[in-house]
Amino acid sequence: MAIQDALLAFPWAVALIFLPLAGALSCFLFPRIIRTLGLITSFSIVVSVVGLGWQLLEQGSYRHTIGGWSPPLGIELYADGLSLLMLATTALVGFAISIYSTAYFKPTLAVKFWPIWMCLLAALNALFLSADIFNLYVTLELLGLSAVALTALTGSKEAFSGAMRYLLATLLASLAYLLGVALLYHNFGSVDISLLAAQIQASPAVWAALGLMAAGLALKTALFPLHFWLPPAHSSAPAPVSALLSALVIKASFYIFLRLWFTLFEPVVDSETISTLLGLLGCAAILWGSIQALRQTRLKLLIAYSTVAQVGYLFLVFPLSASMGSVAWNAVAYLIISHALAKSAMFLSAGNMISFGGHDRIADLDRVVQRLPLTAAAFALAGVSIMGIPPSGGFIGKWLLLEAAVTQGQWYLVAVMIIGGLLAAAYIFKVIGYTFSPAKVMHEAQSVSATMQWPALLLAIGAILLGLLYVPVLSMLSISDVVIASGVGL
Amino acid sequence: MTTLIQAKSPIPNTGDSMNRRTLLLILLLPLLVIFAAGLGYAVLLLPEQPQYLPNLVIENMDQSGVSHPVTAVLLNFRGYDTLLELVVLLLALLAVWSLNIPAARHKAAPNEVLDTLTNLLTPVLILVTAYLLWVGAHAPGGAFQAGSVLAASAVLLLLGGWRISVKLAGLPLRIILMAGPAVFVIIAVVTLLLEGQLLKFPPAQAGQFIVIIETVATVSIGATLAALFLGARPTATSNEVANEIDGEHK
Amino acid sequence: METLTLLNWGFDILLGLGLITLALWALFCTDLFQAVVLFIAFGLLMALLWVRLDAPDVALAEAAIGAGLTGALIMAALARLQNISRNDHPDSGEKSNSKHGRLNE
Amino acid sequence: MNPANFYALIGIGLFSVGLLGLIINSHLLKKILAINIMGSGVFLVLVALAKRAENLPADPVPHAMVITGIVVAVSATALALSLMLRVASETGHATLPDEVEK
Amino acid sequence: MNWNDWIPLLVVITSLLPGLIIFTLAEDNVRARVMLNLFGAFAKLALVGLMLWGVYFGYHYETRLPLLPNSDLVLRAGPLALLFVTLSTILWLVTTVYAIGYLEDSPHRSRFFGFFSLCVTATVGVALAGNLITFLLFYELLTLATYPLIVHRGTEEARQAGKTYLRYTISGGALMLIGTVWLYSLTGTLEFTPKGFLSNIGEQHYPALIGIFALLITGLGVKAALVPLHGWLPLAMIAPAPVSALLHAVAVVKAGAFGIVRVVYDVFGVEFAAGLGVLKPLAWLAAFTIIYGSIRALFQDDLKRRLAYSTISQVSYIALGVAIAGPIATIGGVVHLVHQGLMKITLFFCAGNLAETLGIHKVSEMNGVGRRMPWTMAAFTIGAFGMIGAPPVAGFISKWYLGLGALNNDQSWVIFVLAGSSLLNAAYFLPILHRAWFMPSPKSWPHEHNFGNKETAWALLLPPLITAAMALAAGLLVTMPFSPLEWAKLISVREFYQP
Repeated sequence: MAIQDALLAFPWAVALIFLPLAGALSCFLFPRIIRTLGLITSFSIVVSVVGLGWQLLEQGSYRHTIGGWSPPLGIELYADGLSLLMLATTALVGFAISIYSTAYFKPTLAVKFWPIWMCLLAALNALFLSADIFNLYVTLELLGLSAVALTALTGSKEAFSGAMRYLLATLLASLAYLLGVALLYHNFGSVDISLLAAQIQASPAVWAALGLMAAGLALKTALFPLHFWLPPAHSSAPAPVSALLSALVIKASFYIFLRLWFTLFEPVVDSETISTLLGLLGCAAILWGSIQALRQTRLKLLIAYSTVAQVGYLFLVFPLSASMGSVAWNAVAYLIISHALAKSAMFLSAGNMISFGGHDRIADLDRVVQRLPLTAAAFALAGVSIMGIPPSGGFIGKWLLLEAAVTQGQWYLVAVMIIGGLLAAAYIFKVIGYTFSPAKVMHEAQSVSATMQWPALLLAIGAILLGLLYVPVLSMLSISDVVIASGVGL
Repeated sequence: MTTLIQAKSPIPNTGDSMNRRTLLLILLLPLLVIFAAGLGYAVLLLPEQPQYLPNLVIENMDQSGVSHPVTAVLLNFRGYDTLLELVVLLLALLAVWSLNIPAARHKAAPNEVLDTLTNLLTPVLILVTAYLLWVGAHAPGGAFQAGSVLAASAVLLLLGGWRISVKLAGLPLRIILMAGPAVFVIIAVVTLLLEGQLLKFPPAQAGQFIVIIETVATVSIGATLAALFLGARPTATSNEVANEIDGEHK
Repeated sequence: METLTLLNWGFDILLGLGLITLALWALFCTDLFQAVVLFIAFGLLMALLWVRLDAPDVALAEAAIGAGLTGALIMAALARLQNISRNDHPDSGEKSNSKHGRLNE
Repeated sequence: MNPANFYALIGIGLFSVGLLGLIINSHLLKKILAINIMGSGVFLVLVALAKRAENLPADPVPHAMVITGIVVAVSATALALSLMLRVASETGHATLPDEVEK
Repeated sequence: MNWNDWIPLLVVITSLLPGLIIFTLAEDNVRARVMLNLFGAFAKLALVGLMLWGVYFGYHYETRLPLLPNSDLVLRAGPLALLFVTLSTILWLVTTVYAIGYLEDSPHRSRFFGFFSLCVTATVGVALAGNLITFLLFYELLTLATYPLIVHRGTEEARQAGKTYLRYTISGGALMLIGTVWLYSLTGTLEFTPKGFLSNIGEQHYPALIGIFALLITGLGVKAALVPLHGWLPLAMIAPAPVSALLHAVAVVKAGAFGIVRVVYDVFGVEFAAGLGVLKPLAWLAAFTIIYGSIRALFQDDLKRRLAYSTISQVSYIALGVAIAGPIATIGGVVHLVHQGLMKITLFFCAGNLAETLGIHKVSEMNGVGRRMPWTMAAFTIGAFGMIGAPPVAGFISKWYLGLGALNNDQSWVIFVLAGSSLLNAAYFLPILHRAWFMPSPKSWPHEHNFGNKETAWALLLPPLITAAMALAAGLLVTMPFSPLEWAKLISVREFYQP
């Protein structure tokens, strides 16, 4: 029992931030054993998330006042169901990507990849655990810079200009966000989310802050029409990087969006119009992204545009949260996780196909997928979740969204979701279709190691199994100490 | 915002760009004016400045271990931000190095002015660094300012053609660069173990803790900024660069 | 007293408008080198402004990092940029076209 | 209308000017300068408003934030500049692919 | 939760697990594959037999797992479910044997049998589904599992067929999804219940309910190949014979028809549906499909295409029986689920044999084939007569009950439909039989394999004989307990029209 208490008392949240930091520094210091260090770190992160989860289930949401200075003077770490969910996703996907990367990167690239990747992990965890809007800004910058650096690793000119575009976009977004922070701070004299939430009421400054922060975060999340930077960056990055960009990085900024919207600005934004606007943008994203994905001839671009479309689904939560908060809420949480798993699986399998066939022209993929059954299976299963076909996490998310939409009689949302699903099916099967056509003999084929094939497959299977794990996931999500008007637990 | 997309949407622009710029300008200016006006309005209507937090800072100064409020906020009250910030700096260096910028090839021509300037300035700058670092505890100054001055002197040396010796380019340099964040992290963990809370300095020793952090950080910051200025990663041997580069274009 | 405040205001307005003009000038002049120089001047003026706003720490940081190091970085980058464009690949045009091709697929 | 508010407005002005420059200019160096100017604008808003209350010492917290911000800005700038150099050396011109300026 | 409650799940797993394992098997590992398949099939058969017995004596088998908030994944073995499960289990066993013979040393067999098992898993799941969401789940799984089978040959033609199939079925699935969600938002439950669960819904929702009915029936009609949603079926003929056999007799088409039965009886409740006035249109649609399919079949020279159109027509008997809305007609429709399965699979087996043994694909090539392959053609003949509805083959029973039911509900126009379709069936089957038995056989067959002294391989010959015998038995031994008819009566009494 003593051990158990000790474990329950252990500050897992802190570990989640400082393990990757230590990992990054040690990777930088000892390049010889860099892979081992990286793997150990990302595994230890998984362990700590389990610890944190247990802690939260036992004791409810968790706070850690840094330096013993409670807000507004100091910074506070805060973990509840939502952050736990994000952290868990990060840990799992991150671990899979780490395993994949051990095989993917040549030594000369590994030396560069691992320290930055560890920084990115630290940034993500710190972001999901932060309850302080200025601290969030710092984590956002850390996240953005490391993401850009990883994007450029490919060394192709597409990668460089993609990364450059990404960098400019993300810096602009951060500055907009920071300006919002400045306004909020000078209005209420605090940067702690819960303190701000306690005293916020509508005022020009608050509206301006809301606008700036929303715009900045939407730009980072690549919400249509602010998605222009995403396809070049995500498609030109190395496969594992594309995976983590699409699966985790854009989710981070969306997570902040969600937090601010439903805790900080809750009393301000319950007006119909803005949420409807976000909903419409989401719809546009779904349609535009899917159609673009359908038009692509390169696999990675197809997947990148599919991300643009999937981001659209996330933003449907805002018009739907009006009366059915909880349902829409669970829906968006579910979509975040299942998309993270599925999309990373897709990018990883795309990476396998490229490193096997040396290209990602969809039309010539048949030769490739025939030789990589595991990879093909991974792609197909991930596709099932992206299409939202049962049983899969994507289906449950979509089902919940549909339920909310139908109950509120928002039929245009229903229509868009269904059409988006059909389009998704179209562009997924555009790829899958080649799996069955008889493969001709394959030149310049390079074998793909199991360490690169299994992570993809396991992630995809995870996305499918998620469709049967509704109860545990939601019991996780419901951990919270604030319950706000729309019945959303936070 | 939409105009931003037009400026960036991946459609190759065929028309001459001057034309496009003027068009954009016309499209953009009114929007921007409205934007700025709205923000200005919001700023002007801000309520009285809340004094709660500043007073809180003043009250807790004696606990903070330093007598200069900004330093107190930077390294004690909001030390966590500063820790992450140091990581950002290091990360930037990692990122720049990962890009394989070809080393600047201007072999410094013997230039008396620059050399004498360097010889005169370097010691002075290092003195200034030390002063800034020391003064930071109770007056304006501190690790970042000191670090950047240190970096400035290093930059002067670099301009003078000085390069870090091959022996030091490897592990020693890396240690110097990572020392700042590393010490910060270590102290964070130590305080976590001692006080049960991250970066919670016992008021008695807070001063020492901060001094340690600032001193190490200064060196690291100086080194990092200088390295950023140099751009290319100083590597032990040249062929290492070579195979790194062909590693890039795999 | 009156005159003092007036003087202050004059100074403030001068400083503020000076910043704006420098910014505009730096961003919309055609010559890159000129732009960089103007930007550094802008940084120094910012440092001055920080002093005016009782933020000596920020002033120091700005002078040392904001103006000084950023300036140096940009200068160095500009120099290298001109190196690149001086011994530019002849086929750069073709390259860029091919890139368009790929980016827009 | 006290100096603090006035400078805050200047800050917003700088932010807008920077935004304009970021969008209009296609040369990456200009874009980077623009980002930096926007940053200065934001910092100015932060610090200026910290001195809103007459005859009271300025609020130190925003100062600390701005110092953090400045360091972050220089890091980002360094990265941006090196990326620009790589783009230039790969493509022959320091602009983004869709806004080539010969 | 005693272990009875796990049997339905076990029934699903007995084909799911072998399927998943088979994927991992090496291509040439024939023995293990066959063992797995047969083991799974027999295990399933045993379990189903057990449940038949239990349900007959009023036991209750239900597996319930959490899936969504307040709608679980429910597998329930009611009489109706069991009818379909039994059919698919038996026919799966037979088809597996047939497929093993049919696909000897052709490529990608692991993949084929893997998806084959998944396909049956989905079918059994559809049959056992205890609520609409579970039904939807397996219905979509069925779509995904059959696609690889249809495109198995990998030719461009197959790819196109697969594409069309997906266009139809995925859109259908989407419509069903909307309908289901809509229904859920109205009622808060999706549990299949005898006589439906909508009777207590307020008047103001009736328009919505009609819309839902339309959505669901359209979604199901795609797989049930109701005109005009039948476009994919003839193309899907490209698939290997065992696949088309399974597709037509058990899996896809039947899943659709079965779904229609479910929706009408267990979601809306037949009286309620009749009250809504949605059954009449369904009946007309079914009738039209029956006639249309038969007419199109007349003009097909390709044997499998002719059979395909015949399927389109025959399956609509089920919808028709349901739509007539009366105990007797229901018996007719439900029992036809089994009878059509038995007869149609026989016909497809035979068509497959002709193609494999003699390379015959067209009706016009079948002259005198009866003398070359007497057993196969005997089976074919039985099937054909069944389709026509000639006693004593099973088909007669279904049509008889449909007619009676129609008369009982004074919808005499149905009689004409039945008569007309019977004539048409005769018109497109009898010529085949005539060619096969009475025309002189040509010098050489298009593409003949030699199987020594027997007319073809045992694995190919036995299945059609067995199924033909079953079809005959189902017609002759109608009064035996556990005969399809008796069971259908049991269903009609227990589930839909209990006094």
